[in-house]
Amino acid sequence: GSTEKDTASESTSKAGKPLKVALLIPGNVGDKSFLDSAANGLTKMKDMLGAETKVVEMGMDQTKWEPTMSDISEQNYDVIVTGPWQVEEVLAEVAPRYPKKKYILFDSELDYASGKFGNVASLLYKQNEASFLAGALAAKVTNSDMPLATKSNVIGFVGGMDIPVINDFLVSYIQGAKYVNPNIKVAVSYIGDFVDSAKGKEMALAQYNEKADVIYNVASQAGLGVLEGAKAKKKYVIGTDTDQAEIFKSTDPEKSELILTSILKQIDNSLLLAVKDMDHIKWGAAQSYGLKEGSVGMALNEFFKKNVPEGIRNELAAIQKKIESGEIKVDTGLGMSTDEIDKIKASVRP
Amino acid sequence: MDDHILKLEGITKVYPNGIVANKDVSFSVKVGEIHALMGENGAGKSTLMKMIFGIEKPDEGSIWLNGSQVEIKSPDAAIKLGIGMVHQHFMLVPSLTVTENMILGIEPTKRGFVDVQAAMRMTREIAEKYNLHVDPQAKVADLPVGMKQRIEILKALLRGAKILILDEPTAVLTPQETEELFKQLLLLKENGHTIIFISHKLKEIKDICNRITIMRAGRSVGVYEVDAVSEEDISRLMVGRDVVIKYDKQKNTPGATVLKIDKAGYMNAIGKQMVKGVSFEVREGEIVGIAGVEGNGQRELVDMIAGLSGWNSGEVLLQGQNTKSLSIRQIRELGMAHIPEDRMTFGVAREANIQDNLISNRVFDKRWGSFFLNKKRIKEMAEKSVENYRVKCESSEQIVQMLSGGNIQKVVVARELALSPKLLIADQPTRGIDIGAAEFIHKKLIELRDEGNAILLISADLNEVMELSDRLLVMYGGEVVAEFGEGRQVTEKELGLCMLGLNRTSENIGEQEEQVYGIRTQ
Amino acid sequence: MESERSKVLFEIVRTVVTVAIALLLAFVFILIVSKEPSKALYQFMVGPFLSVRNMGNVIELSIPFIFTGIAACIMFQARQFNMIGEGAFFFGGIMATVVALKITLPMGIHPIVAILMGGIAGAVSGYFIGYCKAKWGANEFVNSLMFNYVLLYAGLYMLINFLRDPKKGQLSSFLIPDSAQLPKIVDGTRIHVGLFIAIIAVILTYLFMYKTKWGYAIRMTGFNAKFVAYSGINVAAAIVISQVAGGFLAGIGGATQILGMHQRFEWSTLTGYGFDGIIVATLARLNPAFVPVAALFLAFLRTGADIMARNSDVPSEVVLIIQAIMIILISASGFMAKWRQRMIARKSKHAEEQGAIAC
Amino acid sequence: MLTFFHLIFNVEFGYAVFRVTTPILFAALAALIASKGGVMNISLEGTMLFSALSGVIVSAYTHSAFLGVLGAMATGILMSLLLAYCALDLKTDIFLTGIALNMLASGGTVFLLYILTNDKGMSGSLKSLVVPNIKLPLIQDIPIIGPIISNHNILTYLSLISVVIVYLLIYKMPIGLKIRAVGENPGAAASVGVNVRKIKYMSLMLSGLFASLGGAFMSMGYVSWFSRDMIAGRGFIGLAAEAMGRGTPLGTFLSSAIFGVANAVSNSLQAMSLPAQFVQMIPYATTIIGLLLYSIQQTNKSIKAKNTKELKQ
Ligand SMILES: Nc1ncnc2c1ncn2[C@@H]1O[C@H](COP(=O)(O)OP(=O)(O)OP(=O)(O)O)[C@@H](O)[C@H]1O
Ligand SMILES: Nc1ncnc2c1ncn2[C@@H]1O[C@H](COP(=O)(O)OP(=O)(O)OP(=O)(O)O)[C@@H](O)[C@H]1O
Ligand SMILES: [Mg+2]
Ligand SMILES: [Mg+2]
Repeated sequence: GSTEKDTASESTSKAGKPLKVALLIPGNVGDKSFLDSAANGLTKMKDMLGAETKVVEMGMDQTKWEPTMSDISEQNYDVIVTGPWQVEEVLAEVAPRYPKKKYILFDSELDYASGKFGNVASLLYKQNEASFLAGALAAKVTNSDMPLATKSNVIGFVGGMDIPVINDFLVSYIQGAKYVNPNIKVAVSYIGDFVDSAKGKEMALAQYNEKADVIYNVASQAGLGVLEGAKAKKKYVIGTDTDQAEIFKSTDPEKSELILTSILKQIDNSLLLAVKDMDHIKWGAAQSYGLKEGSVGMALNEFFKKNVPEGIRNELAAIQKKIESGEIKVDTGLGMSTDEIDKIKASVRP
Repeated sequence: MDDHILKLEGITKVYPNGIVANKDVSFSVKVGEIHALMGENGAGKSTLMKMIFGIEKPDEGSIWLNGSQVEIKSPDAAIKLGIGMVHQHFMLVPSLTVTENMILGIEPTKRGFVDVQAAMRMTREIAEKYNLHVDPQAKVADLPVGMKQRIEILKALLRGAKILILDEPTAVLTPQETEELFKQLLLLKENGHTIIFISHKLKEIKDICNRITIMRAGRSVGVYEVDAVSEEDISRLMVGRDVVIKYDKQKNTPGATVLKIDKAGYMNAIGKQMVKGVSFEVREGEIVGIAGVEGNGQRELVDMIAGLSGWNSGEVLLQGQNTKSLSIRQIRELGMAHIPEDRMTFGVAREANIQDNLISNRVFDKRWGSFFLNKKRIKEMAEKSVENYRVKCESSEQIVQMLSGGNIQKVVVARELALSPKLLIADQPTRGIDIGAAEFIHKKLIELRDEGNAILLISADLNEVMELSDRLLVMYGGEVVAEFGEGRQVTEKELGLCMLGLNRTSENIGEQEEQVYGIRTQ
Repeated sequence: MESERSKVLFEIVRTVVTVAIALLLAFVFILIVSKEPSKALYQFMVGPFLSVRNMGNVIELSIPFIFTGIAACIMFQARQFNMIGEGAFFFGGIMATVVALKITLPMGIHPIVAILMGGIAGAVSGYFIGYCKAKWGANEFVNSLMFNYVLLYAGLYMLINFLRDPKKGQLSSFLIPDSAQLPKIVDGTRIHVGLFIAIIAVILTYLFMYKTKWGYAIRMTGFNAKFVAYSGINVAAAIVISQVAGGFLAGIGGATQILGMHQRFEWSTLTGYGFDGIIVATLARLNPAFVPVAALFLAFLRTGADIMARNSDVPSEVVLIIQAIMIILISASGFMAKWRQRMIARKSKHAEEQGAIAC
Repeated sequence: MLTFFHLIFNVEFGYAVFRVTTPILFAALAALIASKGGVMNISLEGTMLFSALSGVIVSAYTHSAFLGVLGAMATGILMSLLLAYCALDLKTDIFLTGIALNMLASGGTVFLLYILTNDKGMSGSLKSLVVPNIKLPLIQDIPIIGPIISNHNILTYLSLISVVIVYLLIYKMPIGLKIRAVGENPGAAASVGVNVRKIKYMSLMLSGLFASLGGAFMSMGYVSWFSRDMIAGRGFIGLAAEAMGRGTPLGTFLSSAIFGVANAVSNSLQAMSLPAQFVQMIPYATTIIGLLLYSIQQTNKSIKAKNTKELKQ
C-alpha cells in the first residue's frame, strides 16, 4: 500500500512538510568511521533542516541490501542516501525502477554516461589526498625532534583488511611519506577484520617494537586498539574518519595527546550540504570533494596544534596547497592490481 | 499397624511412550526379611523398584514407609529415607577409580579437599567386611563386569541402607562370590536390614529368601512364603507353563577344527600379560565352555577371537585362516558371531529400534537390498525374531532402550544366532534372562551345535557351562589351567577349586594342546 | 504405545503454544523499547507476507539454510561436531566463482559444473576432517573450527590474487557471466533455480540417511560407535562418508548462493550460514525431512526482523535478541512435558481398561 | 630486512605471548569445567562479550576497577544460569541454546550500550577503569625473564593461577568429583543421591565465572573500553584449546599457550613479505598441525599397546 503514499509525499514535501531522508548503510553504525559519519550527517539534517530522518542498517549480508533498498524506495522518503562502493550495483538496479525518487550515493559513483541514473547524485571524496598528508606528517615526525620520536625512519600502517579501499589509503600514505623522505620505511599490517581491537593493539605493538614512531590506523573499530597500543608504548598515532582524539578527550586525555591528527572524510557535512542544496547539485553526475573543497583533510584540533611543531605544520600546509593546485598528483590504490600494490609495499619495507 | 516397613499400594506406571509397565501393583516387605521379586523379562520388576528408589515416579498409587505415606522424588530422597539400590545395569562412572565411585556423594573431606586416604580406607574396609574384593585404585573402565557388580553392591552397602534393593546382583557373579554375598545378606538381615532381591535363578531364591512376590505382565500375581512353594510352582506362576530345566542333549561327534588358538598372548595397555600362551581348539559340533573367575583373561581372549583387539604372540586361526590382519567384518564373514558380555556397551545401539539392532551384523548382505535397504524384508525378519525369542515389546519398531534388561539380551542373542554361525562366541548368553527364555536359548545353542557348528561358551553361571559344554576349560591367571570332558560330569566343587587356581590338570597345557581331551582332575 | 498421530498432534499443539509464548515475550520486549509496539510487531510477524517480494525474501533466504541444515544433519547424526559447514560454504562459493570466471562453458552446463566444483571443494574439506578423526582420532570440532579459517584465508588469497576486480572499491571478484548464473524462477522475487537443487538435495539426503545401508551405518555410529564396530561395520568409513557428504552439501550451498544471489563473489568473511545450518538442523531434530520447515522458519524470523528494523523504531540489535528468544523457546522440548505425560498415562490406562473389558 | 628470528626471539615477543594467551586461557578453563560437567559450552563467546560490557559499565559508574570485575563475574554467572535454566529445566538443546545466547549477547550488548551511551560502536564516552598491571618484586630484575613475566595485568596472573585452581577444583574437591561423575554418567551420579541438576548448574556457573574473567580482561586490560563484538572468536578458540588439551587442566593450559604463541607469531610476522592471508592463517594452521601430530602420536602409541593389530574395525 505504499504507492498512494508515494504520490502524496511528492506534493506535500514541496508544500512545506518536513523533508524525509533515509540513510541506508551496508553494515552497522558504531564503526567510529565513515558509516558513523554518514549517520551523523542525518543527525545534522534533523537538527539544522528539521528533516525527518531514518537510518537503516542493512547488515553485512549483501543479499539483503536489494530488498531493503527497494522497500525503502517504495516508502514516502524524499531522498535516499546510501554508500559507499559496496552498494553501487544494488543502487544501479534499484534507482531506475523508482525514477521519482532521489538518491544520493556517497563515496562511489555509477555509470552516469549511460544516462540511466538521472535521479542519482554521487559525492566522491579524495581520501587519498588526505592520506597523502598523513604519510607526509608521519615521515616528518619520525625524523623530528618531537619528544617521542626516535629518528628511526620507520613509520607504520595498520589496516583492517587487505582490501582495495584500505589499500587506497595505504598507497597514498606511502606516496606522501616518500614525498618528504624517499628513504622512509613503512611497516604494513592488516588485522584481518574490522572488529578485533585487541588484535589491533597487538599489531600496533609489533610495529612499535620494530621501531615505528608513528602508526596510521585505518581499521575502523579495530583501529581503536592501535590507539591503545600507542598509549602502552607512548608512541604517536594517526587516526581516520572520525576525530579520534576527540573521542577520548574527556575519558582518556593521555591517549588523545598521542593522536597527532585524524584523517577525515567529512561525509556528514557534505551530505548535509547536498541535501540542503538539492536543486543545485548535479544529478546524474558525480561531484568530487577533495582537500580543496574542505571535505577531506586532517583534523586540525587542539592536540595537533599543541603537539605537532609549527615547522611541520607549515610544511604540511604547503604540501596541501600543492595538492589542491594539482602540482602534486596523488595516486589512488583503487583500480590498482594486487601486484602493483605489492610492489609499492615492497619498496618501503623495513 | 503391621510390621511392613515398606508398602506400595495400587501403583501404576506408564512410561512416556505409553507403555504400562506396572498396573495397579501392591507390594510390601516386612522388616528384616529377604523378599524375592520374580517375573519374566519385562514383567515390570525393575520399574517397580525404580519407583521405590525415586528414579521413576508412579502415575498412580502410594508408597508407605514405616506406616506413613512418602513421596520419593529422587534417589537422593530415597537414600535419605534409608533405601539403597543395586541396579540391573551398572550405575558407575567408567573414568573414575573404584574409590571415587564408592564415595561419590559422600566424600570424606579434609580442609575442603577430598580426603583420598580416608576414602581408600573406607573402600578397603567395606570390601573386607563383606569379603567382596576390589582394587580401590583401579579405573572402573578397565574392570570386568563381575568386578563392577561387586562395586555396585559395596556402594549400596557403604551407604548403610535399611532397605536394600538388589536388582539381579548375581547375574554375573561366580558361585563363590554369590555364596559370599548371600552370607553377607543373611548377616544384614539378622541385623534388621530389609532386602528386596530380584533374580531369575530359582535356587538362589530358595536359598535365602523368606517371601516371594511374583509379577506377570505388569501385575502382581501373588505373594507367597518361599518355603510353601516349589521351584516348579514359581516358574509356572511366572511363565504360565512348566519349564524344563534339563535338556535332551545327545552325545556329540565333533568334526573339523573351526577355531584354533595357538599359544596366543595378550598384553594390556599397562603392560600386563593378560593371556599367556593359551592354546585350544573348537571343532564343528561341539560346545567348548570356559569357566573362570572374572578377570582371568576370558574377556581378552574373547576380544581377540572376535576381532575387537589384536594380540602380541601366537595365532588365532578361524576356519584355518589367521585373523590377525582381518577386519571384524572379514572375521564375521568367516562365520563368527559374538554375544558380548557387556550388552549395553557393545551389544546394542540403545537409541535405535529393534529392527535396526537386529540387522547390524548382516546389513551389507545383498539379501537386505543392494544399496537401499529393503525395509519390508527387514521388518518381516524382525517380527519373526521378536516372536521366536518372545521379546516383550510393542512392535519391532520400539526403541531398544525402552525394553527391559532381559529383553535387550534377547535381541542380541536373536541377532547373533540368526546367521547359524560356524563359530559362536557366547559370552554370558543368558545373563539376566528369565528361566523360560534361558531354556529357549539353551535349546538354540544345542540345536546350533547339532547342526555342526562350533560354540565357545563363557559364563559365570556354572550350571550353564556345566550343563551345556561338551568340553570344559578353566582359565586362571591368563592360562588354561584345567580341561575337562563333558561338563555334566564335573562337580561344582572340582570346578571351583580350579577356578581359584588351587588345582591344575596340566602344567604346560600350552605346549601339549594336541592330546588333552578327556583329562580329568583327580 | 501411543500412536504416531497423537504424537504429531501433540507436537503441533506444543509448537503453537510455544510460538504464542515466544511472541508474547517478544511483544513485551518490543513494548519496552518501542513507541509503536503494535506496529513493530505487525511488521515483524506479518511483514514477510505483505508483498510477493517479501515472501520471496523468505524463500530466497531459506535456500542456503536448507543446504547447511542438511549438511549439519548428516554430520551430527554420526555424532560428529563438525563445524566445517561454515568454511565449506565459503570455499564452495569461491570455487564456483573460479569455474564461473575462468572456464567458458555453455549456458546450462556452466552452473552445473560450477556448483559441482563447489561441492567437491566442500567434500574435500569434509574428507580432511573426517579422515583425521577416523584415522587418528583428531578432534573434529577443533579441527573444523580451525580449518574454517584456513579455508577463509586461502579463499581470500585466491580472491585477491586471481579473481579480484580491481575496478571495485570493495573486495570482490569480476562479474559472474550470465552463462554461469542461476536463473530466477519467480517474477518479482530473486527466488532462483537453487531452490529446486535444495529440494532435491533434501530428498536425496533423506533417502540416503533413512533408506540406504550407509545411511544406516552413519546413524548407528551416532548412537553407539562401539556397537557398529563390533557388528563388523566400518566405523571409520561411516564417519568419513558422513563428513564428506556434509562438506559436499555445504559446498553446493555456497556455490548456489553465489551463483543465484550474487553478481560477483563478495564475501570477505565467513558468512555465518554454517552456524545457521546448525540452528536449522537442531530445530529439525537432525531429520533432513524437517529441514525445509525449520529453514523457512528461521528465514521468516530473519526477514520479519529486518522488515521490523527498517520500518519501525525497534533497533536492529533488539531483533537479534528476539530471534534468540524465539529459537530457545521453540526448541524447549521439556515444555509441557508433564502435561503430556499425564495425558499419555490417562490414555494408556484407559486403553488398557477397555482392553480388559473386551477380553 | 627483518628476519623471522629477529621478530620472534625478543623480550617483547615473550611478553606478548602472556597477554595474547590470557583471554583464551580463561575461555579454555571455562570450557574445561563445563565439559567435565558434560556440556560443550558454546555460549562462552557471548558470556565473555556480556561480561566485557558489564565490567566497563560497572567500573565507570562505581569508579572501581575491582567492582567492575565483580560486575563482570556476576554477569558471567547470570549468563550461564540462563543457559542452565533453558537446557536443564526447559530441556532445550544446549548446543542450540548456546548459539542463541551468542546472538543474544551480540545484539544485547550493543543495545545496552546504545541505551547507556547513545553509541552503538564503543564505550569511549564512559570513563571506565582498567585492571592494573603489577610488577613482580625480585623477578622483575632478572634480565630477559623479568621483562617477559613481570609487569603483566593482574588478570593475566589470575589466569595462570586459575589453572591450578581449576585443577584442584576438579580433581581434589568433592564438587569436582561430582561434576566429573555427572558429566560422564548422570544416571550413575543420580543413583547415589547426587543432585544432577544442581551439579550441572554449578559447573555451568563456574564455567561462566571463568569466561567472565576472560571477558573482563578484554575490556579492562587488553584495551580500556568495550566495543561491538570485541571478543572476536576467542570464546570459540577457548573451546578448541580445551578440546585439544584433552580435558586436563595442564593440557588446556598448554594448548592455550600454543594458541597464544601462534597468534603472537602471526602478529609479528606481518612485517615480513608474506601475503597477509598466509600470515593470518598461521594460528589456525599451527593448531591443526599440532592437533594432528599429537593425535598421530597417540594413535601409534595405542596401536603398540593393542598388540600390534591395527584396528580395522
Ligand atoms: N525407559 C523406559 N521407557 C519405556 N518403556 C520402558 C522403559 N523401561 C522399561 N520399559 C518397559 O516397561 C516394561 C517393564 O520393564 P522392566 O524393566 O520393569 O522389566 P523387568 O521386570 O525388570 O524385566 P527384566 O527381568 O528383563 O529386567 C517393559 O515392557 C519395558 O519394555
Ligand atoms: N515421566 C517421568 N519419567 C521418568 N522419570 C520421571 C518422570 N517424571 C519425573 N521423573 C523423575 O523424577 C524426578 C523429579 O522430577 P520433576 O522435576 O518432574 O519433579 P517435581 O518435584 O515435580 O518438580 P521440581 O523438581 O521442580 O519440584 C526426576 O529425577 C525425574 O527423572
Ligand atoms: Mg529388570
Ligand atoms: Mg524435581
